[in-house]
Amino acid sequence: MPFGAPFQVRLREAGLAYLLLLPSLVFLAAFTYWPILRSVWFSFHDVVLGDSRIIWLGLENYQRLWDDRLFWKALGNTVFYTVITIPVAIVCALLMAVALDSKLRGMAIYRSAFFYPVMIPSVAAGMVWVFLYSAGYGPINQGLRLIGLPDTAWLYDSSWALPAIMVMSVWKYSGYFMLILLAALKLVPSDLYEAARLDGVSAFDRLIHITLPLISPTLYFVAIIGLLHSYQIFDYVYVMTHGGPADATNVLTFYIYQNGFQYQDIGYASTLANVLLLFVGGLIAVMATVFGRRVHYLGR
Amino acid sequence: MSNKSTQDRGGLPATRRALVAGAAATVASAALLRGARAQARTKLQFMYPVGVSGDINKLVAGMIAKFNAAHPTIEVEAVYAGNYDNTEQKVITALGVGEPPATWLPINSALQAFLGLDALADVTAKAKADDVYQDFIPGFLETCVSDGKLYGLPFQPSTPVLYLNRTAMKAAGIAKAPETWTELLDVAKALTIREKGELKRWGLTIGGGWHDWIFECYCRQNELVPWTKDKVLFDNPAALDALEFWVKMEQAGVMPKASTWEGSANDFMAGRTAMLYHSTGSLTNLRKSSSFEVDVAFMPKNKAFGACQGGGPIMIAKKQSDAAIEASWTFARWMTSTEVQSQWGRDTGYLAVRKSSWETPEMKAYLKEVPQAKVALDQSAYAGAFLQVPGYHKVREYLKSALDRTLAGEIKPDAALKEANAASNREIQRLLRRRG
Amino acid sequence: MADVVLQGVSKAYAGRPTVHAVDLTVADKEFMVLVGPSGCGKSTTLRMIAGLEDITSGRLLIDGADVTHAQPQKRDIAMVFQSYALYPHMTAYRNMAFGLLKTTRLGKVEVDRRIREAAEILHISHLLERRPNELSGGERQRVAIGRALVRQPKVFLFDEPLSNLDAKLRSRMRGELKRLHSELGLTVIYVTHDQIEAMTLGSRVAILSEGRLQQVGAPMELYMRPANTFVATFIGTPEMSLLRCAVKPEGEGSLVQHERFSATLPMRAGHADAFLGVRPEEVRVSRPGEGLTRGIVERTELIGAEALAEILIGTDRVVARMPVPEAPDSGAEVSVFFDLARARLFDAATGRALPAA
Amino acid sequence: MTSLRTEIASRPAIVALRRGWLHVVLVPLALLWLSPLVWILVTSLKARTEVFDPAAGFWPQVLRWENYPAALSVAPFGTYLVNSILVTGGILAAQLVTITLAAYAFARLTFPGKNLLFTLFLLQIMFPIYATFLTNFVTVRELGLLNSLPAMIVPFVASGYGTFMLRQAFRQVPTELADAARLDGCGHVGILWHVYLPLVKPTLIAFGIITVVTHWNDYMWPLLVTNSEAVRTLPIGLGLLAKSDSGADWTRLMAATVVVVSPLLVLFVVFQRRFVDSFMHAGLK
Repeated sequence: MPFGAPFQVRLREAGLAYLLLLPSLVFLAAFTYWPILRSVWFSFHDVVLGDSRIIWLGLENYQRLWDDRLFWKALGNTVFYTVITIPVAIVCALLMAVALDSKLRGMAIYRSAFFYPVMIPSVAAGMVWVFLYSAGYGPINQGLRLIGLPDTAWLYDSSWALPAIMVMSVWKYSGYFMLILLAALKLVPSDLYEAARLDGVSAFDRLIHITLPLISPTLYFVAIIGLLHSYQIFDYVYVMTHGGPADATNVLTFYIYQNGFQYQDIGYASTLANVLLLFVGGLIAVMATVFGRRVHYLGR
Repeated sequence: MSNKSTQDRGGLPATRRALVAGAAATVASAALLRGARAQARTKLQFMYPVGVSGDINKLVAGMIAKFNAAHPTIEVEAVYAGNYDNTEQKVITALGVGEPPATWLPINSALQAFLGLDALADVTAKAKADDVYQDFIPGFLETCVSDGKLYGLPFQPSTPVLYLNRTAMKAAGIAKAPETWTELLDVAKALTIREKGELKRWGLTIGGGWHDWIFECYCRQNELVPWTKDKVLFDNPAALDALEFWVKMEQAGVMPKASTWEGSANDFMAGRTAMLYHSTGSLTNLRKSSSFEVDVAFMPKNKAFGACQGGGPIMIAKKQSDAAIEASWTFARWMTSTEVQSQWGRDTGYLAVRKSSWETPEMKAYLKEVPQAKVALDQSAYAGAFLQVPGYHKVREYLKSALDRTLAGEIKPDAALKEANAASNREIQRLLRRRG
Repeated sequence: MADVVLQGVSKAYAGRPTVHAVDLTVADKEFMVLVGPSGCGKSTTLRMIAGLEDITSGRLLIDGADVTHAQPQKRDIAMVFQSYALYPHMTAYRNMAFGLLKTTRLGKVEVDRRIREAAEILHISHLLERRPNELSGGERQRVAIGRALVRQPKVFLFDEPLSNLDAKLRSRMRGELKRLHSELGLTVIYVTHDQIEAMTLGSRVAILSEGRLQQVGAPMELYMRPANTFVATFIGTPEMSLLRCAVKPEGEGSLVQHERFSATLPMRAGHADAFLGVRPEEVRVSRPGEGLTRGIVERTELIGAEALAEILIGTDRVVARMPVPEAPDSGAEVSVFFDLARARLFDAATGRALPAA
Repeated sequence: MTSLRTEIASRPAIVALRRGWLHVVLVPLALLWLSPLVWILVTSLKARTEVFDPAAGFWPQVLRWENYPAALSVAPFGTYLVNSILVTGGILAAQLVTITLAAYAFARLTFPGKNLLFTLFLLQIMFPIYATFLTNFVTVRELGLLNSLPAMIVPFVASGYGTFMLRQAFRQVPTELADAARLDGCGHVGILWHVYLPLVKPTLIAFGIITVVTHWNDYMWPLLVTNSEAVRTLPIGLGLLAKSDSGADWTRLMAATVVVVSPLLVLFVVFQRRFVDSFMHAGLK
């Protein structure tokens, strides 16, 4: 049996592999794949929370979606939030990490100062920032007044409310990204910097031409994490603005919540959820093709 | 949870009456046989939201403990369920799996939603056999009535009221609260402070997030109830007139374009706005957290005084045994008894639902100390139920969006209301179609 | 008797063969070196013996038992890896004890005794409580060998164990390995790409190329009588020079006809196109006028006491080794002698040695 | 090279200048970042009227420690704390098991469908519960898990993200170590336990931090699937104080926030060097 034994070995290895994957797969199937499939199925029906009857609608929900002004607004808000907040938070985090990537006195204090917002529950953080953002007595406006800027009712103003939440997100997550980037920076061999310094390369150019390429896999990783954390905006919207004023902060996750849980309109909420899935999936695909190839990340 | 144990003891597949008898017998025998007491207790779940402040959780827990101590045959478990929306969602979910809580406390607007799900026990007969129709304040009772039938007992009604910063008014030389829209605008103008073009204090803020509720009050002040059982009437000229008045106040620079519910309360406490439309339920917090004297007034009238009910009734699930319904009724009755209501009103700022509650010595003493607490009661004579239409949640969002966008200058008032009206009625129709 | 027998052992990845039917017998207490350029299949062969790769076809016998498909730990072998593969999170002591505790039922005392003993032999007794990252390359190497020693296996497998050491340390470790082998009487299979290492260490050497076994034999045998041009050029530095010529039988020997000379060799061979193989020390250079043929010195190179000269003879080049004073200048015309008694012939078509051994 | 290095490093003036300049930038930034925390702490000790009184100044007149017991009496925070620990710990423990097994399979075993399955795992990274909470809620309800601790744990037992992170770490372990372990008598489980897991400890810690922070603070999902106090977690307790219609009760809300945040904050401050090192050695790439 010249071929028998290795085949058996391979079979045993595959069997073991499936066995090891089984626990994960069971839970993934139940709480990721099945919900996704189900949400697609729901989107073709009239499903109401608390009512067991399910009525076939065909594409009616999608038609509604197409005509739904608020959906487009929420989608726009989601896109705006995501494509601005993630890069800004990453740049902030990168600058912090670069600044802290040297033997500074008080390192521990700086690190803690930048990281602690990550650990504050988003409910609490949201409430605190509602206060900080208040017009007049709010500390932020008081600070701005010191440098001669006018008072703004950040969360009452439909053009400022979403940016205000975005600023808070940056505060909340930069420290997290910073920690990851800091770790990556420490792995960049120092002789590269020394060589560049001997060549008379400026600090800025060193950052652009040495640091960034070398930590690009980590940057990519952080961008993915950032994308995942951008879902957290639900908590802030829920706590701080409830989607207002004038729908300025209504984002897809919140709109799904409203439709599904407030309006009990599961069918339509599922339709929205599918759009969100497509959006996130698409964004990840874009990131993977734009950056992924360059940083050799997901492939192998 | 339904009272499965009782049902089992009642045992046999029988007609309802037999079941009642069986259950009653069980209850009675349990009362006699102390040993069996624990098993014979009817277990009830009561889902409630927190409408006012953190203490409610504690207050409710205390009340429930008192009730349970006084009723050996009934055991109530109180479930804090988030806000009104969360509560409603939880109840509806539980209804979906056929295990509703015995009682719950939704916002009164949800009446039609629950009736649509055939979820509510009709308590008309029980109420008639009791003093409910005599002692409850009619305006409050009305929020639980549909087609002449009573579906619950009002528990914590509220209306919006006009909060005033008395200190600021004195400083501006204003002696009395505005009574009409015109006066409101004038007072607001007088109370608004700008320095070098920069705003220091608004004259008036309409609490955001629930401003659709306050808007309905404005409609009612124009003698319009902007809804019927199966449609809304936002495109009515009386509603348009109300919205145009809001726009006028905004353009006069006395009122912010938008606010949030919690934020506007903060603004008032911080002296950022001199007048505030907010729930009467906020009275205790506003009074205790402000560093100035807080006064409360009727919402100014236009053609008439008008207000609408916030807050909620205790509703009782239909799909449970008669014994459980009976126990639930006992609970609802106790929660709305003279003493409990008097205490609850004083603790929270909600309005006691019974006339007799307002006559208790404790309440009288409290009113002497806090005369503002009486205003909402007096105003409730002009109050009706709030937006009791199917799909009221979505309708509220349509209306809020229309109001917001109008004040933000994105759309004209008539176009906004027309759009909200059409969208709302489409949604109501959709739900009615589903009900068949 | 702990001999290792490979019978037609082959390995194929995804249907592509990488090791072709290797037959090899490693005798008890023998130091067998597998040598060949990178990618020749020597490491794969070793890993198949270890059981880390499955054997696609063929049989493997260790101590007479068929272990072709046995799990590694059942084969009673120990292996020293190129990177040492010491567990970074364990001390040297734990590294050595780990496998022993896993594969045997020895008591703690016996394990400790064996470790101390091995440490003594390897002079690492003072390093036992250190972790690998606190050890130098040479020390790690010793610990890795120690880990193999304590197991007292039937066969030791070494996979290029010295390639990560610097030149000086490498030659010292070579000496140590040799000492260990002879003192402890171990059966060793040792893989390297370094032919010098192979020649100095191996009691026998097996040469692989492109997955095929080319020749097995004692180092001097391989050096003197390579079985083919591959072995001939792989072994020895600088490598053997090959001159293209025609061969035909002549009397007791053969006549070799090169484009620039002809000569008679003492061995018999048939008619053939062939290469005449001469090692540098078999080439003698003198003033023009004498010798077998003439050549032009293309360049000379001084390596310590000796010099190497590359000489163009017609279109072929030969390398000659000589004492430094005798080194000709480049460009000079010289006479060239070959030590024809030691020269060998290879079939130009197959590369095999003539006459076939 | 070494001499050059020392030369550059040994110009103390330049180095000091550079560092000084960094502090000039970092100190204000750190203060900016810390200011909300300072505000939380200060407010948690104020009287209610002080919060909004512009004349009251920044510091409380009297430190009102009683805000803390008052805040904690609003809800059974002790129970919430236990539940938070159980839920977060449960998720972490379950995830460590599932991701270890799965990551080992992806990193070290060959089997048909490997790439497809790996893509399926990555799919979960893209679609976390916030995208599928609706249907997940329905599922959890159907499983009869509503209002129980498992309801807050089960959706998070498998982690595509953790599997991915750990697979990367496993792949960085030299194969020779696994080979050595096999020769030392280890099967797959032995290799995993004795070699791989000890070597990827930093990654496990880094992942642990991420998981703990995420689930300790999660508000939405626990709120959706729990009803009774017996199974609720700390952020819900905060929500009780925060989400009232009359405006938050600031002093007590902030006191409760301090209580909820403290365990993680203290852990971080004490172990932060190890945390950073973990992130470093985890080599997140």
